Order: sequence, then structure tokens, then C-alpha cells
Amino acid sequence: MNGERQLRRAALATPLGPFERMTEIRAVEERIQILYNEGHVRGSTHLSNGQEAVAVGVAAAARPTDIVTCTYRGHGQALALGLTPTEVIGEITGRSIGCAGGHGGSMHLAGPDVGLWPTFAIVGAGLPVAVGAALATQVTQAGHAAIAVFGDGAANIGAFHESLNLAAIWRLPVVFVCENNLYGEYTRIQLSTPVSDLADRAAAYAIPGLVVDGQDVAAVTSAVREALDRARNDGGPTLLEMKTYRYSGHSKSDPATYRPAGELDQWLRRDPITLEASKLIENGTATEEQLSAIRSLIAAKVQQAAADALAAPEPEAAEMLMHVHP
Amino acid sequence: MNGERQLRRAALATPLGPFERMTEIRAVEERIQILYNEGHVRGSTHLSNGQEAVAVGVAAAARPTDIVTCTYRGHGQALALGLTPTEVIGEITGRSIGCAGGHGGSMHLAGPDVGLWPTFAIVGAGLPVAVGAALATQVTQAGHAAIAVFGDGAANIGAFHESLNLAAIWRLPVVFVCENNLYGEYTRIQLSTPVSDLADRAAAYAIPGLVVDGQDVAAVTSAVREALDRARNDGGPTLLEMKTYRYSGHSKSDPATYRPAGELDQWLRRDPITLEASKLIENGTATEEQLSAIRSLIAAKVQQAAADALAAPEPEAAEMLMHVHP
Amino acid sequence: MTKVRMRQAVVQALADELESDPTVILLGEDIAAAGGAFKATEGLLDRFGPVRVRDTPISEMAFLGAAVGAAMAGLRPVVEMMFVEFTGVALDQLVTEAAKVSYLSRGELTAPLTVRASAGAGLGFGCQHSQFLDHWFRATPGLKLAVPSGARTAYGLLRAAIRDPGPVVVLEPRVLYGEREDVEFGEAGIVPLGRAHRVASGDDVTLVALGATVPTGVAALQQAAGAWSADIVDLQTLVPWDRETVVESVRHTGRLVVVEEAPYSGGWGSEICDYVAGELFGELKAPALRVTTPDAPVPYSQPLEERFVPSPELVASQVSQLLATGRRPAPWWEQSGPQ
Amino acid sequence: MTKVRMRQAVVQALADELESDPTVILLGEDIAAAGGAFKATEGLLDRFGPVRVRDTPISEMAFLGAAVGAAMAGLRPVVEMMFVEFTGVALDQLVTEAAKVSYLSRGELTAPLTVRASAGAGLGFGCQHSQFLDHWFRATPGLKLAVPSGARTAYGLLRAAIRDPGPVVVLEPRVLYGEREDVEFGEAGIVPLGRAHRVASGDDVTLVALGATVPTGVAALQQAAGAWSADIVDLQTLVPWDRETVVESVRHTGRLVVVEEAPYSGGWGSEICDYVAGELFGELKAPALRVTTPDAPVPYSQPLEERFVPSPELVASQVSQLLATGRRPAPWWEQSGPQ
Ligand SMILES: Cc1ncc(C[n+]2csc(CCOP(=O)(O)OP(=O)(O)O)c2C)c(N)n1
Ligand SMILES: Cc1ncc(C[n+]2csc(CCOP(=O)(O)OP(=O)(O)O)c2C)c(N)n1
Ligand SMILES: [Mg+2]
Ligand SMILES: [Mg+2]
Repeated sequence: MNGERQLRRAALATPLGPFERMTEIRAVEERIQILYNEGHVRGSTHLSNGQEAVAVGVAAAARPTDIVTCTYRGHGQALALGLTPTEVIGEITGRSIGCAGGHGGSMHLAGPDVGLWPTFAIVGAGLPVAVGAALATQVTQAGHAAIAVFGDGAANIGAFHESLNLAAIWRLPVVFVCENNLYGEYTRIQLSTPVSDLADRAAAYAIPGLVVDGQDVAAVTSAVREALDRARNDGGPTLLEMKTYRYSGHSKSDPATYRPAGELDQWLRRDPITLEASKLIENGTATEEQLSAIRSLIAAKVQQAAADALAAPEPEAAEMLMHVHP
Repeated sequence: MNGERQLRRAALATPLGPFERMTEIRAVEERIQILYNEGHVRGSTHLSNGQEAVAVGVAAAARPTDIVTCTYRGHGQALALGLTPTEVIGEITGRSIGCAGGHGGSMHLAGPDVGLWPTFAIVGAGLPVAVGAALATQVTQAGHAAIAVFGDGAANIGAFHESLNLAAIWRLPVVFVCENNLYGEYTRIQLSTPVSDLADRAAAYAIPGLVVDGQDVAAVTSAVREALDRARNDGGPTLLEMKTYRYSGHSKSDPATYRPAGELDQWLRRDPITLEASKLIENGTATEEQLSAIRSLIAAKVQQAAADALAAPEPEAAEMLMHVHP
Repeated sequence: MTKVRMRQAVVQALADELESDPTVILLGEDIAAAGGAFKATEGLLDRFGPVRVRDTPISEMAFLGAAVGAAMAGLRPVVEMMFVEFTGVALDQLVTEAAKVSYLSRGELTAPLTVRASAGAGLGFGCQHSQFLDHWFRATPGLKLAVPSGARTAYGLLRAAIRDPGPVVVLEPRVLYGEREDVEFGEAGIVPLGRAHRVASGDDVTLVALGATVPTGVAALQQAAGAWSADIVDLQTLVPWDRETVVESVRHTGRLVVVEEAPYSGGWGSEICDYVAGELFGELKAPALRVTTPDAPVPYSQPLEERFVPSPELVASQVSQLLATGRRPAPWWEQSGPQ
Repeated sequence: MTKVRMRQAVVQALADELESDPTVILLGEDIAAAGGAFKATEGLLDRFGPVRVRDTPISEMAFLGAAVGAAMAGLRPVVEMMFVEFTGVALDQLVTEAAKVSYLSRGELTAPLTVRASAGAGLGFGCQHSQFLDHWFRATPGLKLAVPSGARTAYGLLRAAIRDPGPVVVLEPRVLYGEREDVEFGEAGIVPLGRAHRVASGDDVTLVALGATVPTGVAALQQAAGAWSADIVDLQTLVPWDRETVVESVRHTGRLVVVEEAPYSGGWGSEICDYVAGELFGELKAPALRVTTPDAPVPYSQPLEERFVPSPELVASQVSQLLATGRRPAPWWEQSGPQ
């Protein structure tokens, strides 16, 4: 067990926790963007900025003993579940200090002790695996649950269909969290999917399906918590559709020119971090001064994390031969 | 083109055509059962007795230029589309006179000139291929349509989901005909599928989905015809669920002991051939005498076909190396 | 020692592991209530109950993937793929996910699942239900592959596979399910992965065989009726294969013949032949020889399918030609006249 | 002759076939509006329209299967699999369906589809997006497999693949998309399937290479700086591979070194080595040698990934060791000290 991860996970329960973590995720991804432009990030990296509320809401609702499978767009989820900025940035920059020792990269972050299984770079692949995690807990009656986080585009792949059907038939404790950010790579959802609310597909498996405001971290948290409670009480699986948006392109090589003018601005008006900040101020939990103090503190921490990561050594060649077989 | 197949196909349009063909299919499969018990059939063979109305209804509604992909349970479909008892029995007994020269066997009957593509032994595999046939006609504006025939168990495999979604998005001229015979191999549908009417799954793709009486050949014919008309008129795909039943086990090695007592009898009371016979007599199209004359004539023909098949030579070894590449 | 059919040995191996390890579960189509399409799980539902022995919908991607997830969560799932071809709709979960779990988690997670699949030709199931397809599971670091040649290895390799900490595929030659062999049940009957087994000893040639080609090789030797003698090596595990045993045998015999139920192009035997030829460069009395299936789909017709898979007659004749000429005989489909 | 990047050569090949054959269509994820994840279909939507150039949902099984069906119905679909790994969720349609269409219909039907997939390591995409996976498409009678080594062959092989009457897979080494090479466009630039190409001539050794290992082999030869000379044979097509050209070359040089971007266990090179060793038994000056990747997933870290794929330095050192000793040097991961 990794103490710091557990503490970071627990911190989500504090009044300011979600705001702080979302702010951190945003800052880390802005840093990753810089590192990418500076040539420190190889292959492709998929930012989740704009979707922070989903990642944090899921992590806040889940227990560290619950399993989460998620996608290559997993930086936010990893940080939300408890991984540190240093080990996330370290992995993305291929350093031995990274959460996978620099062997995985941006698409394969892992933190099993807080429930994060190596993230999945194959669309839809995480769903059957989450179903299996739920099966294991049903068999051992461990009382855990599993959460599969995936995108709107993944709702058109066979694994989605088979996984929901299997989970439904076996009443498995699994929650399917679809991050509907309106695009699958460069393709708008309307061009790939004939239904407007993916939550409606739950009916094909006779399980509950709900549309959730993915920009409201509290709404995400309570929807996931409710679904997890149902799951733990033998109520079977739930499909949750989080309506959200990614500010950046699909990956760092995508300028996202395919988006209609104004769409981004419209979503920026419902930025999950800003929304949460106003709430905190309205209900008197914090003052604007406190929040901006937090912002600068986090900015500094993330900058330090990036420095630490880049200062760390790269893995040794011989390591690539290790852990191929357990 | 094979003249006899075309004539047999056209014969379905005559008042007695459907009755005659269903009777022939039943007789051929009873013969296959005997040949299997005598050791003339290798591997496994899947009888469709009880489901004749679906096969004949589909063939009666489709044009010979429309493409049909169907399953290993394809004897009835092959005969309905126009293949002769001799070439079907010949294939199943591995004779060079068979529709695939004895190279395919019971699970791989083929008659491209009447729209039957080599039948699919992999569950669900015929759906994407039918979607592709529909895509081709959409591209070339040939005005053809495609029909994918598959079972209830196939509605839980990824290819089903992906195929319906793709056909819907592209408004392809394809009809998905699900033969719901209540069982996937030895497993009752309730144990594998959380919804009772598979037609309801059409909603997940925003396409029409209808439940059809699969024991009534006229009902099947008109439902498929209607769906084909819609398809040809740019109305996109349709999912048709044929409620039917297989009298025998899944394959010849299955005694079907898993079926609740009385279920078979109940379905036998709605035997598609008997139903059609009573109709023909009621509406004065034929007398009982005429029908039984037809029955014995067909029985004799089928017996002769089996004799011809067994008398035919087996393929030469060198043939296995032919047609591997076009 | 008890003489049982291979399918019974599989049932026994599963029963013994279910008995000794509460984390073992079984998943597959019609494996529970029906006892499996080939009756290789018969009676296990009654003994171990519906929580551990489960019938699945026809959703290979979902239940193979579920096995991966359950394995990562601490169970030891055994999945039955009724016919190995069905893995073709789910291969991603095994190759691109399960095989990488240990590597990507730097050993923190493992995926100890076993995939059992019936494979191969010989029973007239036609070209979509008769392929062997071992190549889908080779060249995949992180994945192991075992192939029993009868009841003894079906029992011993399966138990070893279930106990292995990583993902293992066991391809059960379908044609052997009904064949009987003496089996030692219990711990002593476990056959470790990665080790070959010498089933006959001789001096003229080393016959390397796998799965159903082991009995074929033995029958070929009998047909030779003393004309030549052979070491017959049952590889038992194809990934990783037992280089030592094979090389040592060929060092003794000076000749290597691999009998494969795999196509001439792309078959697994080339790796054996090439490795041995390199290790024993200059020491071989004849070039390594592969006896394989032709580059064609598996035909349905009985006489054709019997010709398709290497027969004892074919192996015997190819070996004698090799011994007589010191050169590779052409494969039968390139030779004129009946083989 | 025009010097273009490999990705532009692919665009040109597709454009020329779309132009000359109205039955050619393109299917894939983001290939139309976006011009492809690697810009290998850029501009084709504008030129040929949305009916023939189509973006698909993320449904590989459906659109690969649709390509099979459209091909059987008379079109010549070209499918882009953005990363070859994605075929792992749809392999059935290619191997168990398309490859058997001609056989099962006794030649009445064909499935002339082409599957283009980017493949291989070198760009830091991690272990689920960097495999080469040629073995998924080998040992599959009815299926052909071509691998370009640059712009020239990317153009010529793709056009030949599209015109082939059967299903063909073209694995495009992702690392080469940006590399420039002189290409002869038009009919004269078509590279027939099944023929290898000699890119260098020498006397000491035959280097057989494929895809990205062709430039590696050439660089290794340059590094040798005259210490040794080599025939470098670009296979171009892996299934079927050009036995004649390879054997003829090795008959001349007496030594064979295969440079593979494939794991040591299960890699394609064994088949080349074994076949040649058999054909030239007793004539080789040294055992055939394979220079491969280690049996491990592809690492993300740059220094590790650079070590993972055979480098010119590694090839040069392995060749010199072979020449010096007449024996196979151990692979780098079994040798001590830096390679
Ligand atoms: C099986 C498979 N097909 C295609 C891809 C390439 N790909 C990576 S991400 C992506 C888009 C996924 O969209 P969505 O599911 O909406 O998730 P998002 O990226 O929007 O978070 C695609 C097509 C893949 N990784 N796996
Ligand atoms: C991908 C795949 N999985 C499993 C099988 C084995 N199998 C053959 S038929 C069958 C049952 C199919 O049931 P259904 O779709 O209802 O069709 P039916 O046999 O009832 O006509 C199964 C599981 C297969 N052929 N292909
Ligand atoms: Mg999306
Ligand atoms: Mg059924």
C-alpha cells in the first residue's frame, strides 16, 4: 500500500477536496501540454481538461477497494484516485519514478492499491475487465464494486454490448460510466450514433440508465454513489451517461478544427472547476482569496512535480525483460 | 446461373409454393436425420424443423438478387432460396455433387446465384457481411437489399450491436431477421438475455423493430417484404424478431432434455406446415387429398435425392488445393 | 494409474483444482448445466455450484474479458472456448490486455487465467470449426501455450496451467477427447509447463510432435516396423518450448522431423527446425524436415480431411525418404502420384 | 520519379485506384473528414466524395465485416485499421470468413478486400499500440500479407493488393510514414505481390529484411564500412514470400541473417531460415541467424524502445560476430555488457 495515495484519496471527502483535485488535474494537464510541446512526451497523450468533474466525482464516490478501469484519457482519473502528480508526469515522460516505471506511458497509468488498473488503450477493452472485477467480488462476496469509465465512441463497440448484457444477466456490482464528450476522435457523435442519449441503451439490457450533468462534480458523485449502493446491494449494474466536453483536441496532435464555432466557449461557461468554485463561495465554504491561494499553491506543487519527474532517471534497458511473466 | 434453382425460387410465388417448400424442407431434414444416424453425416448438423416458415417466408419475400447471410442452421433457408434437395443432401454427405462440392459440409451451404452466401458457422458473423452487401448496393445503387438471418443467442454478441448501429447510421438496405427459437444451444434465452422481446433492442439504434409470428409463413413473408420495401426506398434497416421453435435439439448430438415438459407439444400445435395446410383448405385453394398427394410426391422425390447424393462420388484429394486463392 | 478418456481427464483436472483452490471458477458456453459441448466439464456444476461454474451468453469478448478481470482481482478463472475459432472475436482481451497486465503493473497485478479451447481437424466440422490456430497465441510475450496429446497431459498440463501465475492457453485436440490413456491423478500427475516428454527412444531420427501428431508419430514408428528407430518428443508446451530436450535428442540422432497440424506456411515447426539447425550447425546428417498440412482450409469431406492432416503413412514415408536421400522430400501435394 | 513521404505514397496509391476503378471504396475511423490519424487518406473525401470514402463508428467487427460483404458483392473495399492491434476485436471476419470465401464457394465468390493497418514500434505509443502482429495474418491459407519498407513499396504494394482478387493485409510500418523515398507513380510503379526486391548486392552475407528493418539493414551495411558486403533482400510480401530470390542470394553468399521486428519466439524469420537451411543443406558457411526483438511487450521509454527494435549497430555487430565465429551470436539480452 502506498500511504500518500490513500491520503490523497481520502482528501476528496473534505469540503475543498474536489475543488483542489480538479484544480490540480487541470494544472497537471496544462503542464503535460507544455512538456509535450517541449518534446518530453512521446507517442500521443490525451488530455481530459473540461472533464475533471467526472474523474473526481467517480473517485469521490468509489472506495479505494473498488476497481476502476478507464481509458487512455486517464490522467484525471489517475490523479483523482490518488496517484501523485510526480508519478503521473513521471510516467508520461518515461521516467523510472513513473507509476509504471516509464514502461507504460500516457495511455497506461496504473495504481492498483487505489483501484486503478493499468488504463486501457483499446476502446471498449476496459468494460469486460470491469465486469470481471465485479464477478470476482460477487464470487468472493468481498462487497467491492467495479466501475468502467469509457467514452461515447466506445458505446458503438461490441464489448460495450456484451459487457452490459453479461453484467445484467449476472446482476454484477458494476457501474458503467460513459463520458459523453460529444466526440470520438475527430468524429461528432451524431455521425456515429443514431441515439442522442446513450443512457437510453440501458433499456436493451433492462438495467437503469441515467443522464448526469458531467460538469457538476456533486451531481457526478451522488449519481455514482447511488449506482454503487445499488450494485453493492445486489441491485445489479447501472449505465450512467456523463454529459461533458473536452476542451482540447482528441490527442495532442489534434487541433480540433472540426468543432462548430462557439461550441467550446459555450462549454467553457460551464467549466466544472469554476462551477465548483462559485458554489464554495456561495455556500460560504471558502472565499475567493482562499481559492486563489489554493490555486497558486497547487500550481507551484505541480511545477515542482514536473521538475522532480524530469530530474528522475530513465529506466534501465534490462528492465524491459522484467515482469513479462509474473 | 443455375436454371433449376431459379425455377424453384419462383415456385414460392404460387399458391401452393410455400406449403410445398416447407413440406420439402421437413422431409429433407428428416432424411438428414436418418443419414446422420447411419453415419453418412460428419461433424454436427443443425436441423431447423419447426422453423420452416421463417426460411420460406424470407425466401418468398426476397428477390434472387438480394443477398442472404444465414447460419449453420441453414438447410431450410438453402432449400427455400432454391437449392435442390440433391445438392443440399449431397453437401451434407460430402459428395462432389454437393453445393460446395463436399468441401463445406452441413454448416457451409452456398448458392450465390440465388443470393445464398456460404452460410456462417461463427455466431453473429453473417451480420456484418450482410451489412456490407447492403453497403455495396447502396454504393452502386443496384437496388438490391440484404438479409441477415441469425438466432436469438446471436443477439448477445458484439457483431449484432455493431452491425445494427452501422446499418442505422448509414441507412443501409438490410433486414435483420432474428429467429428466436428460445434457445442458444442448450441454454434457454432467459438465462442469457435480460429482455423478453429482442425486437425491443432496435430502439438502441433508432430503427424499427417488430415481433412476428414465425410459425405463420404469410406473416413472415409480409413482414420481410415490408421491411425490404422500406430498405429499398432508403428507409434504412429493420429488426424483425421471428418467434419460432426448433423441434429437435441444437444439433444431432443434443437430446434437448433441458426443455420443460409440454413445451414441444405446445409448439407442435402451431406447426407451420399444418397451419398453412389448414389455411389452404379453408380458403379452398386445395383439398386434403391434394395436399397429401403433394406430401407423398415430395417424400418420394426427397428419397430419390438422397439416393442420388449417396450414389455420387466423393471429391478428389487434389481439389482441396483448388480455389484457396481466387 | 487409471485409464480414462481425455475428456474425463479434463473434468478431473478441473475438479481437482476447483477442490483444492477456492479461487478457481469456470466460465463458458453450456459448460455448466449441459456439461460442455464435449462433456469436458460434466458434473462440475452439481459438485461446485452455479457461483463457480457458470454458463455464459454467446459473448466471447465479454466472458473472456471478464475472466481477465476476475483473474486480476484474485480469482483463477478457467474459460472454455468451445472451438478455438471463437477466440477470433475476442483475441484482444488475451493478447493485448491479459498478456500485458504483469508488465504494465510492474508485477503488482497478474492475470492467472486459463483458456481451454478445443482445436484441430479430423471430425468433419468444416473449415470454420477445424483450425488449430496455435499461431494466434504465439509471438505473444506474456502468454504461454500448452497442447495435450492425450488424457495424461490433458490432466497434467491443465492443472499446471491453472496454477501458473500468468495467462495460459491450452489447446485441446478435439479429435482426442474420446481417446483413452493411463493417467496418474493427483499432484504427481501434474505436468510442468515448458518441458517436453520423450515418448519413444531411438537412434535414426528425432520426431518432434505436438497434440494429435504425437499418436500419429508413434503410429508412424510402428509402421516403420524396425526399418528405422526414433526419439519421439512430445513438446507438451509450445510456448515456451523445451529447447534443451529437443536439441539433446537431435544431437544424438542427427536428424529432426517435426510433425505439425499446422499449415506449411506459418506453421510452428519452422521455429523448432531453425533453432536446432543453428545449435547443431554442421552436426546434422540431414536437413530438418517438417511434415505439415497443406496451405488450404480444412475440407469437410472425410477422405479429404484424412489426407489433410499428416497421417502415420505420410510421416513414415517422409522419414524413409529423408533417411534414404539425406534430402528433404517434397511435401505430398508437390509430389506426383498417390502418397 | 518523385520524392514523397510514405504517407503521401499511400494517399497516391489510393487515389489512383479510386480513380481507375469505380468499385474501390475506403472505410475506416476518421479517414474521410480528418484524412486519417496518420494522414494517409488526406484529401480523398474531397476528391471522391462521402459515398466512396467513409468514416466509420468505432466498430471494427462491423466495418471490417462490411468490407468483406461489400467485396463479395463486387466492390474492392480498402479498410484502414488505424493501429493493427484493433484487428484483435475483429480478426474473425478476416481469417475465418474472408479467407475462406473463395474455397467455400468453389471460386464462385471472392473477397477482394484490402486491409491497411499501421504497425510496429518506435514512436512511443506504448505496448498496446506498437506491436507488429504479422503473425495474426500468417498461417492463414487464403490470405496474403504485404509490408512496405518505404514510399516506393507503400505505393506499389498497395495498388497490387487492391487489385488482387483475394483478401490482402498490408501492414504499414508506422515509423516510416514520414520518411521520403523516390517513387515511380502509375502502372509502372505497381509492385507485384509475392516478389522480393534486392536493395543491395554483396558477397559475405544475405540480409533478409521486411518493412522498417530494410532501412535498418541498409544502415547496418553502411556502418560496416566495407568490413563486409551484403545482399540485402526486401521481402516486400511476407505471405507468400519469395523463396527463389532468397535462396538464390544465400546460395551466392553462403550466409543468411534475417532482421525482424518480431519477437524471438514466434517471429516470422524462422520460416525463412528453416526453408533456406533445408534447400542449401551442407552449403551454408554459417548457421542462419535471426536478429529480433526480445520476448517482451514494447516499452514506452525512449531509450528502452530504441533498444527493443533491432538497431543498425546491433545488426552490424551480430553480423560481424557471425562472420568472425561461423556461429550464431547470442541475442543481446543473453549477452553480458552493452551491445
Ligand atoms: C478498438 C479500438 N478502435 C479504435 C481505437 C482508436 N481510438 C482511440 S481513442 C478513439 C476515440 C474514442 O472516443 P470515445 O470513446 O468517445 O472516448 P474519448 O476519446 O472521447 O474520451 C479511437 C477511435 C482504439 N484505441 N481502439
Ligand atoms: C462466436 C461463436 N460462439 C459460439 C459458437 C457455438 N455455437 C454454435 S450455435 C450456438 C447457439 C446459437 O444460438 P442462436 O443464435 O439462438 O441460434 P440457433 O442455434 O438457436 O439457431 C453456439 C453457442 C459459435 N459457433 N460461434
Ligand atoms: Mg468521446
Ligand atoms: Mg436460438
